[in-house]
Amino acid sequence: MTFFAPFTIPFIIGGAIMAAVLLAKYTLWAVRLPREDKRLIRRNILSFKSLAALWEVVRESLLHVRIFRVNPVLGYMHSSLALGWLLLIAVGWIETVAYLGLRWVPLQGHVFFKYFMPVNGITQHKAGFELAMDLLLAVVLSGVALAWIKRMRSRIMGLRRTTKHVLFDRIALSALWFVFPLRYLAESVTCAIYGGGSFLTGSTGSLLASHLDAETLAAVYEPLWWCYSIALGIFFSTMPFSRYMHIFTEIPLIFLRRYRLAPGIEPKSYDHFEVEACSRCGICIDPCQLQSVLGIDEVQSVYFLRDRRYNMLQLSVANNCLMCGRCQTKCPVGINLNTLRLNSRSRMRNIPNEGRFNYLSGIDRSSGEGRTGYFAGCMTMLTPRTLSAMDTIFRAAGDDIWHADRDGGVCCGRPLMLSGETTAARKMIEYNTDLFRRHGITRLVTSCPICLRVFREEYALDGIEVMHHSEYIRMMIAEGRLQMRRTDMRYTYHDPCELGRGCGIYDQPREVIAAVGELVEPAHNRRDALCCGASLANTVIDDSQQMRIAREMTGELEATGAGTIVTSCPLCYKTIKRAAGTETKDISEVVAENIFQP
Amino acid sequence: MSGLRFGYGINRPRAIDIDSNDLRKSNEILREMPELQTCIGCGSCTASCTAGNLTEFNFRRVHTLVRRGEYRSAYEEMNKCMLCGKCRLVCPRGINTRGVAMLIKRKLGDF
Amino acid sequence: MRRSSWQDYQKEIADDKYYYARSCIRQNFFPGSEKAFLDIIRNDLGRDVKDDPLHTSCTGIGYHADVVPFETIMTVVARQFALMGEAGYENFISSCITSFGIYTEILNTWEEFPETEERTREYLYKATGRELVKPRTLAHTSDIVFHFRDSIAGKMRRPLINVYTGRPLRVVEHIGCHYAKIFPKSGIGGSEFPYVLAGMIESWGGEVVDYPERRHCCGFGFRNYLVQANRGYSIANSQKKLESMAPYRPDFIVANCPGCAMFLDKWQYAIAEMEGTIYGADGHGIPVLTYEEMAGLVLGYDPWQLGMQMHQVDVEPLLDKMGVEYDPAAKYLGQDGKYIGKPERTVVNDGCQGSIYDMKR
Amino acid sequence: MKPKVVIAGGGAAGMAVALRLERLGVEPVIVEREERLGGKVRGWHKLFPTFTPAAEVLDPLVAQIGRRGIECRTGAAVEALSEHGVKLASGQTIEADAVVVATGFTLFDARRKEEYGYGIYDNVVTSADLERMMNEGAVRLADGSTPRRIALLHCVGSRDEKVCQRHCSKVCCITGVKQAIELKKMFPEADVFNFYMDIRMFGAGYEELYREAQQSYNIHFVRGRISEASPMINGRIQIKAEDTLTGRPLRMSIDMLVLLAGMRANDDNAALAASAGLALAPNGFMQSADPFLGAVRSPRRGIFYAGAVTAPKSLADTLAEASLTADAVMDYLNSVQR
Repeated sequence: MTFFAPFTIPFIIGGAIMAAVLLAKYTLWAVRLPREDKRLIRRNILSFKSLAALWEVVRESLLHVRIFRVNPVLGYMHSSLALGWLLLIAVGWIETVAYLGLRWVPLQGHVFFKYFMPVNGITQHKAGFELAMDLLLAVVLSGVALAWIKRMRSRIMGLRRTTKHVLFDRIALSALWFVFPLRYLAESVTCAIYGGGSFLTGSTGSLLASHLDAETLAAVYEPLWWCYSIALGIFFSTMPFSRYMHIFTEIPLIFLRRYRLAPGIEPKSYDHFEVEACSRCGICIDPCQLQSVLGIDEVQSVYFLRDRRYNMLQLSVANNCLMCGRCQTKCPVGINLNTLRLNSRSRMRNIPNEGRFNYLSGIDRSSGEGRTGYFAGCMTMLTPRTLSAMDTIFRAAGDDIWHADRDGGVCCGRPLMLSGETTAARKMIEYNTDLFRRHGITRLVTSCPICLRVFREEYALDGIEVMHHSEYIRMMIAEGRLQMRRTDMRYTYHDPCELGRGCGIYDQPREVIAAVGELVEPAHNRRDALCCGASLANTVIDDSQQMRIAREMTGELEATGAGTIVTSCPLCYKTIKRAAGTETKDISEVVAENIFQP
Repeated sequence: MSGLRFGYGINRPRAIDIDSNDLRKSNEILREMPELQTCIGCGSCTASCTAGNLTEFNFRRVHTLVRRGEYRSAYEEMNKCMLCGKCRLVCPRGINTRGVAMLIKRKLGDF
Repeated sequence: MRRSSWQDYQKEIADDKYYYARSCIRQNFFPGSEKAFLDIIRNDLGRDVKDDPLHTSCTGIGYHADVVPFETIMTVVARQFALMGEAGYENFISSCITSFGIYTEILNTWEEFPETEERTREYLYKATGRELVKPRTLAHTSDIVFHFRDSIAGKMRRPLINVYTGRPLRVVEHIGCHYAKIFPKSGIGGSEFPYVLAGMIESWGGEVVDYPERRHCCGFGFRNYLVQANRGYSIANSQKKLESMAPYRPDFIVANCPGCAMFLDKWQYAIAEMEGTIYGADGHGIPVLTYEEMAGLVLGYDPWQLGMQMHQVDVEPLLDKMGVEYDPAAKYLGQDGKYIGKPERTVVNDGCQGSIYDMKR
Repeated sequence: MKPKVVIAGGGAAGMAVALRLERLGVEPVIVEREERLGGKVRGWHKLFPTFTPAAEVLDPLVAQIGRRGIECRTGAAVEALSEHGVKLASGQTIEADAVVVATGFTLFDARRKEEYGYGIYDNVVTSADLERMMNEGAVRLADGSTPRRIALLHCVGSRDEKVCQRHCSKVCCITGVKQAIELKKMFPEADVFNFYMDIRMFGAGYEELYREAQQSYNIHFVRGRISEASPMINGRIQIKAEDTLTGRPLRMSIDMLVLLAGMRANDDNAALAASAGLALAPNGFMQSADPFLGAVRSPRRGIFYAGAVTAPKSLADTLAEASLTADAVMDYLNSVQR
């Protein structure tokens, strides 16, 4: 038995193309990884991390646990296709082995086993195999059916919007849609002619045999197998160029991520694994406030990754993002969407310029003496109530403060970084790091989450404890250096994106507020909190669009019925003040007003 | 030319000559960001400017000159901006000032 | 252009019996012009004009350069007026625009602040023993020529017509700033659209060219020229005017101010040497005439008698266009027929000055 | 017998006062210098800030005057007045129980700002000329072509010490914005520049229109006063100004210069004031008895003011004030009868 028939050629070609392209891509990406990343792989590959990665592959690439959590139907759709197909292949292989023993069979022999061996002589468990294969096919077909429904009525899957695709996607998608119905038909006709099959192919086969004559069945038999093979061939050959690249790419990604590889603010080879692991499921579209409030629907992460992958990324798309991180928390593949967007901006806009910001040299406008440094942040200069509240708090806590920017400081560099001017941002970072070091502080408090984030992520401030003022206040309360007077005020709290999703600080401000009064939560909070819309990361939307986002967000805050809206970011504070009718305060004000002095 | 030395040159006119200025870039910038035309020249942006606190950088002046087709050194000047965003918070016309800074650099720089 | 607004600005101009105050600098730059004025007024028009050797500089340049105090210049001016009174005249005419501005300013000051007049009268008497007599009329000499423009037109021998084309010559007129910009009512036609030179040009057959920088200063500006560090600013102003008028292809420029005529003429040389720019046709500059030279040519005076060989920009192309008969060989021969020397070839007169003179000699 | 009130001036103010008085049981008589009622508004095309055709406001007023049979003496100028009536230039007198002065303003003669070349260069027009051109159906340059670059200059004859007009004419800013939009609508390819010193958008909807002009019509606003206008060889006009926001001189060539001529005190004010013993404000407009409580009363009992005779006013302000005037007249008539 040679296991060859002419109709298998499309499948063989398609499979070969897929294998070659995949191999080429992964090899190229791996070879181009920076030395640092390669070191990480060498160090970790033989550790339990690989095992953990393997388990994650099973959970995420096959079972799609995270998608199940977002929406069970959507999860079933993904896992029925992924797991069902894998099991079809696996059981098919076992079936082959069960019949032929452990001998070499070409790939097409496994795939088209039913064709080559329509009446196989498996003696034991034959009915079981037939049943298993039919069951798995039915599961996969149900997945395909759900995919069709999703295309037409996405809301059933909890998605308000579904992804718009490129040409390769459409070809691959169409081929995929046909693969399993064609297999079903081909196998059913085979059953009709030769018998066999179970509840699905078998009964369809009997039905066909009773309605059609043998000649007709014989006439459609070969063409159906051809079509099945062609559909597979088309799918495989377009797959590496389409969204379905994610099927395989997610696997190396999971391993690499377990080895601690991550994207940075400069693009690098590892990014390919993240970018091509995007299945364009579209889950990131709905959380995006640009979409839900403003109806902007071509800039979301899924489109960003798509455009980046096909080298058609426009600056207007890259720049049109609040970088609030809401989509990132929902991404089932766990792609670092914000970092990738940042390094895209950097690639498009960063122009190294040695002379830039030379005017910073020799400037030192700091004042005061103390081991604790206070970096208010540029925006905080426009919220003087926060400044005076912090003064009160520092005084009450008995802390001596060195003020980094009381008389106007140098920006932390995050805004430049957010707009892609990475090299320029480095100058700010160098300047401020040097300033902090020169004044020998051991603790750095900032009132601006934007600054906080860059201090933590990009500054090398070993030996300096970097904290947000909400953390500082909570610490002072815990240490007993600040005593709060409880009131019967009702507060609600807005999580700033950079503080919450950005730095993971959710509890500290809440604990501080709870020390003063009652805290009521808005509909979206913590990891789900809405962005205020004024994000520095977005330089495309205009003032009125910012305000529409802000009003939507403050609407939720006001719906809590709280008397005061509290936040802990000067930018959010300014925005909420503009958009909301309710009294708005920075957390420091709330604290400063309610310090208990015995 | 005999290249005689007179001990003085001919001063260049200070006038902004709209006729000889090429307004193409300026028009492109205004087309992308029409709200820049709504500037009433109040100077809040310049007054609040973090970079302007440390240098002679004057955002209002630079973008006004650019609108008049005076591009010389606008890119270099705009590069003094730290994009910190204070100006956008104070602008009474709600102009996307950071977007303006980036747009001017994009149109007048080399990228 | 509808140029009727000049009629709103009229002033009294005496018809006869003038006391003539000369300019300090004109005899150097346009030495034939004041002589031509006297000849025209006396011989062609038969009027009485007193050319008094006793009068002095009005010290206006010193005044505008901040080295002569106001009290001093008022006293100097009072002495000129006293001399006029002593000579029995009451119509004061000035050859210089700066002086004219000074006289106007001081007469107005005396009117607004009579105590300054009293003080000046006292100073004058203490210093010279002379008695101040205020003139009945004050005019610039260009006002006088304007006044007689029709009489001159009646005796005209060569109108301002291009003899090759039969079309009027295109003339750019430039009025000194101090003629009417300080006191608009002191000039014919006011400050914005002065008519004093335009009237002559139109009466004598020419066409006035209006151009964007017509009202702009020539750039002299006293301290702007006198201090070398500021001179680049001075020349920039003339350049701005020349750049602005050049597209109109004027046949010549006529000015009524000593400094303006000089700067518009001489800066053409400097600009050509510095930047190689020439504003006239065929490598020539644009000839710059005084209004007396213009009147003299119209009345048939010999160009070399009018002193036109002393111009920086050669006038021959203009003379040819007007059909003036002249002896090229006599250009650099003085009154006694002796060769007075000729200037070096320059960028602005390249292809003209050397060739014509050398060839025809 | 009905009391009789003479209203000097048949513009918007005079007509509105007459209509109100007639309704209150008074016999008003309008004396109008021109042959037709309507005053300055008659020459206007559309009104700011709504672009309402001027006729839509004026025609109903004129029609009502006719319908109610209010007596109008047109073609008759008031030469002198007192609380007992007016004397016409023809020598005729009209006796009355009270007199309302609604003689309006005089349009500033832009020729007085000679440096702008109005009346000297073609294509230098005033805002009133522009309205007339629009009423006649077409705005064209003198040679019949369409302008590619237009400048509107604010404050011509307003806020100008040099022409003894210290006051702000109040309506020119918004007129400039309105006309700029109209010009831009007519000539979408043209660049329209407003040269201003301050933009004073005091009325309802004015600021919004200003913003619209900037954002939707891309009308340029240059903060600086044009210092002079000169002709160029290609027939255009060169203007010079300081771009005060950049602190540098600016020059440019334009095809059309629109001078936003201001409102000056009516030329007749001095004579009328002298004849009745009234007072003039320093800017030449009629001085009211009191700026707050007696804005429509003259210092002399029996003589009242309406409209722009006391200060520059918009049409909306004028019409609103007319009722105040009628009210004040009624108070006076009642007190006299008692």
